[in-house]
Amino acid sequence: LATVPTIKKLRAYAERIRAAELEKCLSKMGDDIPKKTRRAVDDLSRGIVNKLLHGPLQHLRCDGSDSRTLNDTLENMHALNRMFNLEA
Amino acid sequence: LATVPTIKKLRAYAERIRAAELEKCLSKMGDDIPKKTRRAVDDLSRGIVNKLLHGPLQHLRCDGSDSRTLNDTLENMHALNRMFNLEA
Amino acid sequence: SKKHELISHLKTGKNFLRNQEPEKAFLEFKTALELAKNLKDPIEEKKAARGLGASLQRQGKYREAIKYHSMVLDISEREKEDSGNTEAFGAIADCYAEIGDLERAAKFYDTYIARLDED
Amino acid sequence: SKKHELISHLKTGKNFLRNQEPEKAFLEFKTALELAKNLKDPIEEKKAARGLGASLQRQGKYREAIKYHSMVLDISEREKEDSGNTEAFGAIADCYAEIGDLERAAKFYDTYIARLDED
Repeated sequence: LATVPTIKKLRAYAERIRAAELEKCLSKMGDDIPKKTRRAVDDLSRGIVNKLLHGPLQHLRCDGSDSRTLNDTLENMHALNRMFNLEA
Repeated sequence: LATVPTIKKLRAYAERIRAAELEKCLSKMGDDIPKKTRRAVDDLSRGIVNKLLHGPLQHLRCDGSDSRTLNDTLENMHALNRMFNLEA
Repeated sequence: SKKHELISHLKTGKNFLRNQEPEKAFLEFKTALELAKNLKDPIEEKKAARGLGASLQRQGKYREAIKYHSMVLDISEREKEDSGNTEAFGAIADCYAEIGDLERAAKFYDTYIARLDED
Repeated sequence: SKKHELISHLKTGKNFLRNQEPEKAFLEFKTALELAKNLKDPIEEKKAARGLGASLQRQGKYREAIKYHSMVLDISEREKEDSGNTEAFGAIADCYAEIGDLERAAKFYDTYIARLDED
């Protein structure tokens, strides 16, 4: 449960980056972007973000489904807070 | 210098994800993708990866340009190795 | 056409969200949701529901937002087509975190995280 | 046209790289580099140089790869247009890391990392 705020902030952080880059991409592509293209680009941006976040977020999971100790999880959390500046 | 292998592996890890998602995206967009679109999509994929990696990699920099101690840097490195499974 | 009208409301809703006008966005998505239901278009119905959830979140109305994000999950269940679910699990968790229900937040984040690796 | 031919060699080179045939990729990029030079097309010239660097890296020829990745930086310098530089700094660092020159690797990674936040 202690890791919930970090998960939330890391998600928000990544979403800001995704939205900004997607916006830039669409504006470069001009008007009349075909629907198929629009959707493929959206999937691309989500796919990259989701797959990159998967590793770190898995190490913050709180369901005790594996042998990791609470201590390890908290250490991972502190490292992520530090590295992504999530406490600001 | 101790962090060089981690930087290299994290870069390679992210590049695999980027290349796979980009491939999927381009195949969804069909043939005859306009050059402008092709380039915008490539920039999008690099933009997201680069901006997401910026935080963690900055915490592995080895130039001693700030007050972080070597110890902190090594801790960040271990956390990244663990969270992205980079030691496998 | 009605379909055209639907797409246009979704688009306007997104623009309002982007421009920090969540109340106006809510109205657009609400209209879009009705149109999508009438047209029996589940994909656009999910987009409208997600938009409604996001609009309410921006207004701090987290409990109501959960209702609409959950609607995405219900539509997926009904249609046996789960696009948008990962995002919905994450958004519901965010809302529970905001209202201090960390137990439920953690549960939804777990489902969200387990799905991040899928397509 | 010559431009068409150039684009086609770049594309074939990329496909060879993807299919794990770096020797064949190298030949395509080599041709592309010559064409790009003749056409005075610095953007495509950089793509060819980057492709040559990547092809050599895949063959474990790291010192030669560094030469071509550095060529990207030189072209940028010459043209006052720095697209592709971030990637080049990263790739050069990767090569130095492979040959055990950690000092130089760290130096190039530092420049690479400092640029990640830019557009």
